[in-house]
Amino acid sequence: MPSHGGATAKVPTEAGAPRGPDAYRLTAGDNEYDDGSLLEISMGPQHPSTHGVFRMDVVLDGETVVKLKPVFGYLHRNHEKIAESASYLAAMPYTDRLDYFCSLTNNWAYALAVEKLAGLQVPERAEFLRVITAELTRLQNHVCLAGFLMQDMGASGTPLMYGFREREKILDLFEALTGARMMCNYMRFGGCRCDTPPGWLEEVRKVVDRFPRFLDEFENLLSSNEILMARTQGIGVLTRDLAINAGITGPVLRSCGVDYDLRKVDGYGLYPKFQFRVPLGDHGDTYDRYMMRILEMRESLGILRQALDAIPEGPILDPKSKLRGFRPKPGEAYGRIEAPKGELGFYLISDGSPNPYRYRIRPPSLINLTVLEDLCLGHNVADTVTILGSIDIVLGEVDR
Amino acid sequence: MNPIVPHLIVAVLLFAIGMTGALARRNAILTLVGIEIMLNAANLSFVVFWRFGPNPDPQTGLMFALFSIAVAAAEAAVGLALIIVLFRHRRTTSLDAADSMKG
Amino acid sequence: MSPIFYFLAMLTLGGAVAAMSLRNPVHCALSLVVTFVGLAGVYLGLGAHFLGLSQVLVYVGAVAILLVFVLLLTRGSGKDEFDERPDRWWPALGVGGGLGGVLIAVVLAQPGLALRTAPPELPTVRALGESLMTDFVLPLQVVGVLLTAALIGAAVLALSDRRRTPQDSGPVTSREEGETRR
Amino acid sequence: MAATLDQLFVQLLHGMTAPLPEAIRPWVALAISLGAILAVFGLCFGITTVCERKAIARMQNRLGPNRVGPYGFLQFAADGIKTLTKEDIVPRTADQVVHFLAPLALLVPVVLTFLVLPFGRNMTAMDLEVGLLFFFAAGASTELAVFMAGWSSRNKYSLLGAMRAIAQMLSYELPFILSTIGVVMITGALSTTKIVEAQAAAPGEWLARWHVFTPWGLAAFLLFLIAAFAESNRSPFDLPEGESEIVAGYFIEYSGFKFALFFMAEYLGMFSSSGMAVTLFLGGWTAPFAFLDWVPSWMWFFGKLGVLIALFIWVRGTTPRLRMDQLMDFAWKFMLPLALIILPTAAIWHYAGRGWLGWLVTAPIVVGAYVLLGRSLVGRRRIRQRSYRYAAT
Amino acid sequence: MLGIGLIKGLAETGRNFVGSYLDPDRLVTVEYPEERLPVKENFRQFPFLVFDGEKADIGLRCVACQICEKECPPQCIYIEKSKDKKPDHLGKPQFYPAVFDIDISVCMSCQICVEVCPFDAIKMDQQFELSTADRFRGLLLTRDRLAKPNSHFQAIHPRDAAEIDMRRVDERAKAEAKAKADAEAKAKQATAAAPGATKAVASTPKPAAAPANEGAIS
Amino acid sequence: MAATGDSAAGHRLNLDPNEFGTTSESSASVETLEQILPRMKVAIPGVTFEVVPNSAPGAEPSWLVDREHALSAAFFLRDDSTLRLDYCSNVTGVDWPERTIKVKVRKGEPGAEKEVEETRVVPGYLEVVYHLYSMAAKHGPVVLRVRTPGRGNDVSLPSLTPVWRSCELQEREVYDLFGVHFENHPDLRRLLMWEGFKDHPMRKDYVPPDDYEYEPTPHDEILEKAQARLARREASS
Repeated sequence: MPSHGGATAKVPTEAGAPRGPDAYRLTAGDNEYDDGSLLEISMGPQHPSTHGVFRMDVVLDGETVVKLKPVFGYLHRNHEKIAESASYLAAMPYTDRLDYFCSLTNNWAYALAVEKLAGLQVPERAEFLRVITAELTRLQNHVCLAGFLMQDMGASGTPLMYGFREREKILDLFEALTGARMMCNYMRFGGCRCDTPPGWLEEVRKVVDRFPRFLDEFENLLSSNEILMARTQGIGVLTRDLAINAGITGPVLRSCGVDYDLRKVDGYGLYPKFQFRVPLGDHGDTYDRYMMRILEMRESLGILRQALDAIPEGPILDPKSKLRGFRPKPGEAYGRIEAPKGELGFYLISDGSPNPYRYRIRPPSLINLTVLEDLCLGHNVADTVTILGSIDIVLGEVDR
Repeated sequence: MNPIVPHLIVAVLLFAIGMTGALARRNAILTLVGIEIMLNAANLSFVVFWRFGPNPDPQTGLMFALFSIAVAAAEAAVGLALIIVLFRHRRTTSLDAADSMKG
Repeated sequence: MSPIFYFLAMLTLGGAVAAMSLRNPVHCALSLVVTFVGLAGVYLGLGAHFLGLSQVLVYVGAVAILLVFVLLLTRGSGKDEFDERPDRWWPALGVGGGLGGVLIAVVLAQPGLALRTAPPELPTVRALGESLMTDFVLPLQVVGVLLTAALIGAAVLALSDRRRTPQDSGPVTSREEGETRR
Repeated sequence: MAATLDQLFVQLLHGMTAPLPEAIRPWVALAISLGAILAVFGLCFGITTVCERKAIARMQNRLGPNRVGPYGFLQFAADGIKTLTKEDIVPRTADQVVHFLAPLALLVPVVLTFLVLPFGRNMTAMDLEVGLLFFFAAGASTELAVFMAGWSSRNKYSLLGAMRAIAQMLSYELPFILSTIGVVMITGALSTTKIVEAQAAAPGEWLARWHVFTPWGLAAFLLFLIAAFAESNRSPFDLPEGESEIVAGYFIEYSGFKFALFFMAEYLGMFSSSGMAVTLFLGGWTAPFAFLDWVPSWMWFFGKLGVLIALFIWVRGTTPRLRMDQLMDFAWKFMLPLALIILPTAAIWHYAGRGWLGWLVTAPIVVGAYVLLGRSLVGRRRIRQRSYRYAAT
Repeated sequence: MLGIGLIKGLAETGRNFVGSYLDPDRLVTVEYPEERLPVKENFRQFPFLVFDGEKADIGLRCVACQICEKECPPQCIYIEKSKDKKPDHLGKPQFYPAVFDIDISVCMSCQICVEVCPFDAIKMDQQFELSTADRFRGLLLTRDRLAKPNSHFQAIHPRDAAEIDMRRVDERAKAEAKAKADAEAKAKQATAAAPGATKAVASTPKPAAAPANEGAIS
Repeated sequence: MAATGDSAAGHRLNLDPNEFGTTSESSASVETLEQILPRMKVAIPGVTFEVVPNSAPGAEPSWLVDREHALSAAFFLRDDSTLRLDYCSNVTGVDWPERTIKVKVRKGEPGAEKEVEETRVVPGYLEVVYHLYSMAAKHGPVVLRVRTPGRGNDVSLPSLTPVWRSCELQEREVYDLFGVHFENHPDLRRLLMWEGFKDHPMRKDYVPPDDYEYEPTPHDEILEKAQARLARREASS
């Protein structure tokens, strides 16, 4: 019975072992599926749970996933090519559109890469502002992620709305600081675009002070919910070795117990100055991935409090940086930060012209999707939805 | 007219239809359907005789039909399980395919 | 006889004919449901309320569902059997028709079929239950045993030989042990 | 006055049918009752959709519909007009006849279930001796309609939804029926009217004898309610629809008025099973306390119904959805054994004199069975709260 | 025990249900057309062109240098530089944009044109209700639709405007002082050379008073 | 930002601690290329290594490996006990079209050399850059470069997916956008563009089609181009 072996046999046992070409065969024209016992469905690009225009070609045996192929590119706009034909500065607003939930961290990663390329220094106040905005971004991303995950589990939108309620307050802060709620376009090479409006830091403190209450509510509602635990525990288990080998980063990586947080490892920005802990999971399943986000939010709040206490006055832009006629010397640089979704890197090659010669984004969402099939095989079709939700992708970044 | 007659004719016709189908159809599931129809025809005659028959016992006919329904349910369950097993071995539910003893 | 009876009879017989002659097995199963419902109506008309409703509950609610479920499970089971053996229909029709004809002749040839003129006193559910527990206790037990045996038998038969073992994930041991929350 | 109000609708029906000849009078009465049921519960359906949207919106800290009519309460009318005037799209490959019949086959049995519900004193449309059986028989037919809808659409998602729906409804049918057997045993009747009457306060008693006030009754009530959630495909058992997994399940290919019929059938199913829960466990139209007897009986019924509907809405606003295998596990490994344990418990309650002794004996059995079954259900999958560690730095 | 987490969740949603009636922190919804949030000062929507003085066709600060056109990431700005020079509202002859179009169906509100403009001529507007039935012409803002007075800028971005006005006044004062010094030097030369050149000296300081006033208003 | 010296031989693997001020534990694994290279030569006979300098202030030089030995070099880098570069963060394609550079060359008779400026043609090639880090030892990056012999349509490189699964999608992307075929890649299909798309858009000589934007914007050269193309097509048909 050839069709029955699929469910368990295809789960790769050895982490990182290259899988044979058979594992990549799609079903069309396969005799194996001719008897009709397997069901091939295309989840996406208009499926409600694919977080945008993602598509998975899934082969089901009953409701068990036998094969799953992600299909990308529905949102592809060749961002890299656009950036290579525009000036360094002109690429900055485009980075907002990568992971449109976290425009500020995208800004930061790009600014960091350019600063490495051109040797710019960032004034201390700007670094503080970067940390504050990045951690706020992390908060609102994780809040929404948890909400979306529950939405994928069919929770009628309640956790999602709670997440959006809190996100709204953070977006108000972004709007007051940067002028836009989502497409912030705030950071510049060697600093930030503008200083805080009067009273902004107090507003941030208010939001930060109220946030723990919300997190407690969220955990009351969800973390101990039996249905949530049953739906997520032991589902989509990612092993440590596979995670490292497949280049998984961010909370997904840490949920399988790998201590690798770029804020600690690279210590970029001012993160070495702050006290915070890196939560680690032991199981690498969907529940751990969810809990990593909840715990990281609590740590982010700690960082925010420290930053708000310590932020100095001062300039916010490197005097060496210039907006017009910015031409870094030839060379290359790879800058990376710990974005909410994982390691976001920018690789730039300059040939001395005003446009980057090569502009490359290392999108965490795309690379975290490498293991999607490994996580889903043998699980129920409903679980693929939660697994995808727990990986946390944004299609703007996956397809670029 | 004696009201028992039309009821019995319905039962007879039902039985004949079920029998024809059970003999003609090759799909094991549909053969089972034919058998169910025949059982129902029998049930109907039980009820008819209970209702119009001279038997003083008020409930025997009903009881018979009731037990018959229960047995029919059991029969359907086992029969369908057998069909599933057959399908699993032969990838078909056609009775013509089940012509050898060893699965 | 009331027109309702004739209507129900037509429904029943029509459903049965459709169930035995339609090409699509799912259509057959659905027509069978019509037969069951029609019969239930006939039972109700005869005053056997409990039996009629049991008929709906068991046949429509369980047997028909089971049928379509098995149809779905064995879907794609190949070609329509009509294409294979159209010739089987004639002998089958002959047997069925012959039997039906003989039986109808027998029924019609009995003018003196005994008839209870007064309708029997309709049994209450309580009376039914009591007689089940007294006069018919042995058959009840036997049916119970039969049903249990059938249930177990069906489960054993249908139980698949492949069983998905949930991947068990032991805790990943890690060298760096930090503090524990909660 | 109170008695008039109580029997208002009964008298009304009587007055309408009195001039008719004897032979057709019950049939006309039945038709009028059916019309009244359709009208009342159709309106209830509309109001419930609005209330549900508003309530869930408030749970989610939103405002909910607020544009049509005062506080948005005419939203259902706007929705109705919209669905009525929308184009009815039938897939070209669909099985046209079955596709057309499915919504009707779903709605008719659901409406029939209302016939045996006692809405008030003397207010049962069809006072059958086997009313409960009628309810379950009619309810069981809806599964087939769901299958018809899913299968005839020729859509893989809808087929998955239909398979899920059948498996789910078939599995929950058992605890659904078994949980009521205790009531039947205690009251000794299948007639809904008699069941309600058995729960009224006896003369001299201040508290009614609702079955929910007994240990086995409470457990059976909860089981019945959970099974009712599953039977009416409501969250957290809305897997057949599962919009995040299989898009909309069995009615994915329905649009316009047919879609509205599915929607309506779901809500009517919810009403009828809640109504049955009220009848069986919450004393139907009886007042909880003897001194409240002056309130018209139908008000009690609809009040209790409203409370249960609110519970349905509340749960929907809170819980995520189960997965298919968990749903099955829950039905077969938790609810079915518990329902089977409750049956003898009810018998013990009866023979222990229905008093403090009954409480003493039966309550531990019910609670113990609940805890043990729950633990085995959760423990086998190793579902538990976890603790987390932090990287040492 | 099974069910505790669910009951906790039910309690939480129940609390939110009640809280949404009592706690304004929970019910954050704003019913938009009737109810509006105060627009934040930094809020930006689409760019507009600032002009000084009263008349848009005279006072436009833009000199059609086309830097913004080059830097604009989605290339939504289209400028045609004038062939001739026209006096701006100070009377100084300048190039001006013969055509200045912004296609706001393309514009992504990134503010880069504002940042790169050396003349403070283009700023971000806060008007966001720009929907139109005409997809192409309606969303193409021409120079006349883009031009808005400095007072509008002062109204929507008071802090920036004050800073910029101050700077411009300073620059102008410096320029004036320089011009004056030049003129005086010239006048000295002229008086030395020929009388009757006082006309030119008298005409320059007059318009300079207007923007200074505007700055004072804000 | 402290530049870590111009000599490539002194290139340290880990990031300069002064630069970021943390990661004390990783200082144990500081190793220079000079120390690694002999080991590598032993492990992989015949490998050629070239250090490509980087003149940016960050000064992370990269190692150019010949394509024949790239796979074994990658395995070595991953499995070596000191390096343990178990994490491939980023895979990039870079297109270097043929270009002419001016070099100063000493020419002429020995003893009477003259400095002559000469133009030289550098043949074009495609390059794939891997950024490697170590999660175990928390150091990095090591930048690995592999070059194709030319810029044709069928240039190929060995796939490093067997070494790091993280290359799987990124190599597909490089294949899609640059047209580098990766040998032994388990699933080499286009990633972002659709099947049947002919060109490789990230190459420097890629000409975008003139019909990708059809909406008539008022100053649209593209519209004019598209209309002209349409007119041509109509005229020809």
